[in-house]
Amino acid sequence: MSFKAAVLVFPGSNCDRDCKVAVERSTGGHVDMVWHQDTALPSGLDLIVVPGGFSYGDYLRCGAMASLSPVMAEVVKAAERGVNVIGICNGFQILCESGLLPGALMRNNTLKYICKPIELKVENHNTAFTQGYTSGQSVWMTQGNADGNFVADADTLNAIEGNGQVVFRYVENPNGSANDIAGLMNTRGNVLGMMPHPDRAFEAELGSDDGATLFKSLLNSALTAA
Amino acid sequence: MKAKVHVFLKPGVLDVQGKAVEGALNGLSTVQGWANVSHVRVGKVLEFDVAATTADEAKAQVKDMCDKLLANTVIESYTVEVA
Amino acid sequence: MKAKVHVFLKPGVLDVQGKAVEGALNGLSTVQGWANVSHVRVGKVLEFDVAATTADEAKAQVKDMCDKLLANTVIESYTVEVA
Amino acid sequence: MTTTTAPKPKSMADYAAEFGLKPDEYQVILDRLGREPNYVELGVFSVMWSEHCSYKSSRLHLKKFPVTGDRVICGPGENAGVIDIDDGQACIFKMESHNHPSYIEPYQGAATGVGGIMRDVFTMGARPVALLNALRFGEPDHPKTKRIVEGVVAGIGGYGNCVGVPTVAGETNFHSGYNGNVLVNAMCVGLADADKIFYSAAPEPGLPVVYFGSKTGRDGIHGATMSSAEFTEDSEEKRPTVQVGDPFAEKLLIEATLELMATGAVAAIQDMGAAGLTSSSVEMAGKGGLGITLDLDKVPQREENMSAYEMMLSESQERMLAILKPGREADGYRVFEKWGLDAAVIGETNTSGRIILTHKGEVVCDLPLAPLSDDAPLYDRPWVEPKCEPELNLADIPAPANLNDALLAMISSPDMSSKRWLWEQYDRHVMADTLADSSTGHDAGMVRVHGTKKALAVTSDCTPRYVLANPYEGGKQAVAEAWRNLTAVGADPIAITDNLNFGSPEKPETMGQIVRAIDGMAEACRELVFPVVSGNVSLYNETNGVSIPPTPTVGAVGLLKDYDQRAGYNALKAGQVLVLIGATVGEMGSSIYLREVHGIEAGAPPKVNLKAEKRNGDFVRDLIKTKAVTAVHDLSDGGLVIAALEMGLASKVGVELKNPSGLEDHVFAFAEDQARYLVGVEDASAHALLARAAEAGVPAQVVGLATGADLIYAGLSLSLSSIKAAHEAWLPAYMGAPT
Ligand SMILES: Nc1ncnc2c1ncn2[C@@H]1O[C@H](COP(=O)(O)OP(=O)(O)O)[C@@H](O)[C@H]1O
Ligand SMILES: [Mg+2]
Repeated sequence: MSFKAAVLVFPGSNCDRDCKVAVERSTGGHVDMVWHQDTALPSGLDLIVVPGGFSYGDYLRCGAMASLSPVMAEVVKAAERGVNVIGICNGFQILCESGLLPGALMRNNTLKYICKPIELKVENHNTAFTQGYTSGQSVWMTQGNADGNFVADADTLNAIEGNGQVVFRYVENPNGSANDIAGLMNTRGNVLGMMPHPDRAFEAELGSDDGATLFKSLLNSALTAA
Repeated sequence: MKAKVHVFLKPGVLDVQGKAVEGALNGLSTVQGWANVSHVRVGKVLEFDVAATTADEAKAQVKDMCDKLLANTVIESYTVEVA
Repeated sequence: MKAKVHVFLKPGVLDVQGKAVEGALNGLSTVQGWANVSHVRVGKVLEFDVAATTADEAKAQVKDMCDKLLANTVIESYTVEVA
Repeated sequence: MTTTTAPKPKSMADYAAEFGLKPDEYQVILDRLGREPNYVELGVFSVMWSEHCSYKSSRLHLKKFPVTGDRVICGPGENAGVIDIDDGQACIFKMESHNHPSYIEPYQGAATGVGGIMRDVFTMGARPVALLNALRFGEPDHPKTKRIVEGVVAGIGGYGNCVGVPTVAGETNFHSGYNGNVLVNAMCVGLADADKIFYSAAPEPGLPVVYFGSKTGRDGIHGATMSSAEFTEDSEEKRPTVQVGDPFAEKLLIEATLELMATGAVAAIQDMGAAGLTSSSVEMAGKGGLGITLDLDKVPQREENMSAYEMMLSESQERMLAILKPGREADGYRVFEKWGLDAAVIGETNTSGRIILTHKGEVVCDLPLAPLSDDAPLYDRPWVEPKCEPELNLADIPAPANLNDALLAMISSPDMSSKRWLWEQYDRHVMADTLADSSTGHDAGMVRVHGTKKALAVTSDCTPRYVLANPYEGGKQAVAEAWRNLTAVGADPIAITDNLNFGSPEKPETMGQIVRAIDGMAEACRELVFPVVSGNVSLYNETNGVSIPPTPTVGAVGLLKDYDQRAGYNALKAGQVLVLIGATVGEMGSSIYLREVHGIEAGAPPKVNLKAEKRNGDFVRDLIKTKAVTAVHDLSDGGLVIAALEMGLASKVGVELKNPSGLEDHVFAFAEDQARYLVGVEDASAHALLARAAEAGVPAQVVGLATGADLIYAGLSLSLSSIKAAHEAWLPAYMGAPT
């Protein structure tokens, strides 16, 4: 079995190629690029990646316009069928805007774009995305965003915590994100959104290869499921 | 018809921009006398033309745009004026 | 007193947000039916309390705040309401 | 200049003067045409003959630069320079200034500067892969500086981040000399296949001319002539409508342009930069020896009732002009529609040798092309040998009261303090090929050549205080430092781009700075085999008659054939000894030490011995390539102790230094002698390394040891953590203070 993934491409996406390369090199799998206007996804997908960047320039509100594109309607259906979906950075914002994940991402409390390597704690390693990590493992990835400050109302936050939906937490909160949340999944556990970039941390010379473990975890999940 | 939409963060959601503006205005107060500013909230305003036969129809459409695109109702609330 | 400030790009200055929102509203219209929207402009709105004895005094102060901080008068113009 | 509508009573000669044309220049136009130009034609002449487009004051001297070499595919004259990086791949790069716009509207000025330089690179077929920026701000206490820093940095980040090209390196200075004229120089580096490079010359008549990108508005009309004029008190009023950058449109433009090129439909292409549609159409037709007709009614317009004049001079951003191969319009439209870009066939090439514009059914401009370029003014401006700072007597250089305090004062000064606050606002990792950036502890940024073991090293350098003190030596030094920075990461230096920022060339003293700086740069380029492949000149950077310090910024590119053989100053390990490569005689003139510790800005800058520079650099590079060393840092501002502490900070290990030189401690510590490097090497290998140096005729001596968590030297003793705190505190504190 060969791992099969799709990376969405919106006008203004700029980590689409990064995601393709990261998935290919980490899993040895095959990755298709899927245009935002497409009304069908490739069949037999193990993973859908909603990449980072600035879809529609992030004008108006990050991820808002992209969430309305035809392909996102297909992603919602696929997620309902249980296909694994990961949204990274702008992809996380798009997933929240489309309602696949709870809460919203607001302007960083520094009011600035922040680009830096960042330490995360693996909060939940019992997921398809994180089974290759150990519980509480410290991992390094880089982040780059102006709107990575996760917010949700108290009830939602309680539910998120109670369900074990927090997958990654910041060791040092860079932007005011509620409960130090860096990565979050849906209740079913097949949709993950995260602000830090595993797609920029998949080879040691990039400063860290901790992100590769995430994609390898997905490969292993696919293998066990098959 | 002219539509005007105001979008603000809901009360209870920390308005970091508003806070920063307030801090900046207050901070200038020694020189400028703006210590008298409080409760700053920063929002977005959109103005546009919308072709519709009645104001009610236009308003309904603009509300639909707000719900689907112009505002994120998880954290934002909006008001619509049509004239 | 309540102050409300609207800040828009001056006419002639490219409004990239307005352009993108309009494109999205129109372009997504096959799904949503918003082809009827045009001339979108996106601006900022600020609301705050300002302590002053008269509305005129408040207005003068808010204008000063706009010139110095709230608007970038090189490319933006603003309107002030005080109530 | 708000010349958007023409009040009637003025004569064409009046307008000529208003547009910045000199009376004799206007006379040449009258002679060539045999008639008075009309308003549109005059506009075309004035922008084409502006300093910005014609290089009329600098052209003569730019000829001194070496512009050819084994790896040069295309030197100056095109949108950007092109070099061969093996395996059929090419690197395309250029640097450009956006000084005036950034002073007037810092965010948009800087943002559109980044956008403009990227277009120069992708218009030749390259995908942009790295950005750099060289910034010179006024003194921190100046009332405008903070707002400008805030805006410029946000603008650079806002644009580059959105487009998705990593900003990997740069430099930032503060000096009162830039109070009225900030410098924002942006550089873009791109990658292309060597056999798929696109040029601007129209190849044949009868081809469609296609406009694509954003619509044309009234932005920045006369920007090119503005940027060739000095500021006066009221020029902030006279500004043209500010150009606003749309990085989202730029991202779409990059993808559409590269996709269009891949279809094979493009015969020639050129971005619309300064002087927009005028310079792009004139240059494309002119370079091809052809003619061009444009129907301005077809130009996509953002505003109503735009005149022909406004359309031709608009500097609206994110626009391209392409000449397509016969019958390939459909390929174009397919691509433009996919990416949601405005596009139109607006004209055709022909054999007329003229530019003919029609608007609303009338011919509004009919000019022969030849005079626009051939007869462009060329000035051999009078110049005088610039005043140079005298050599300082070492004995006159005061020792500091306390070495600890001296060091802390230096590293927390605006120029030397960490620029973290700034570069953390730049996406340095997008594209997932960044090996080294502003944060990693390397003398140059490094990005992998995607999918290969090769990497490009990039750097931007100039030390304005040296150039001011001695333009010739300072010009040499800028090139040498760039070469050294590339060397220090293990790259083979290949070529440079430059951005010559000076005051008014009409002043003989300033012209002398220009001439002598170019002389010095040219000599360094020759000696170091480091040709100039592109560049930009920004003159008239002065306010009320006071000129900026001469600032010839050098942007350089090097190649690593295998990035596993790379070095950084972050690789020092406890137990390694520090070897100083290169000789120290004690150059203290115009040093950071004198300025920051004693408040003295004087003295001859360090002499640049290019032979030593080459020999020492080649030696260090060889050490890196043979994996004899991986911890390497060049010595520059602040000298040895600063370099050692930067190594220690980046490598998280303390450093104990000694002074085996015979020079006084403060001199050995802070002298800024050139052609020097610090390398870290295992104790056991130090001897072999010194022997290898001796054999190569390279001065080398052991000066220290990596150990502990402190910096120790002579009377100096400070913990790395206290140094780091002092180093990183200034900029955030400065920017965080209430407005
Ligand atoms: N404007 C800037 N943009 C990006 N990086 C910058 C900028 N200014 C300084 N830096 C980074 O800060 C570090 C130190 O700069 P500098 O002292 O000028 O380096 P050097 O003297 O080694 O050339 C470098 O990594 C440089 O790239
Ligand atoms: Mg250096």
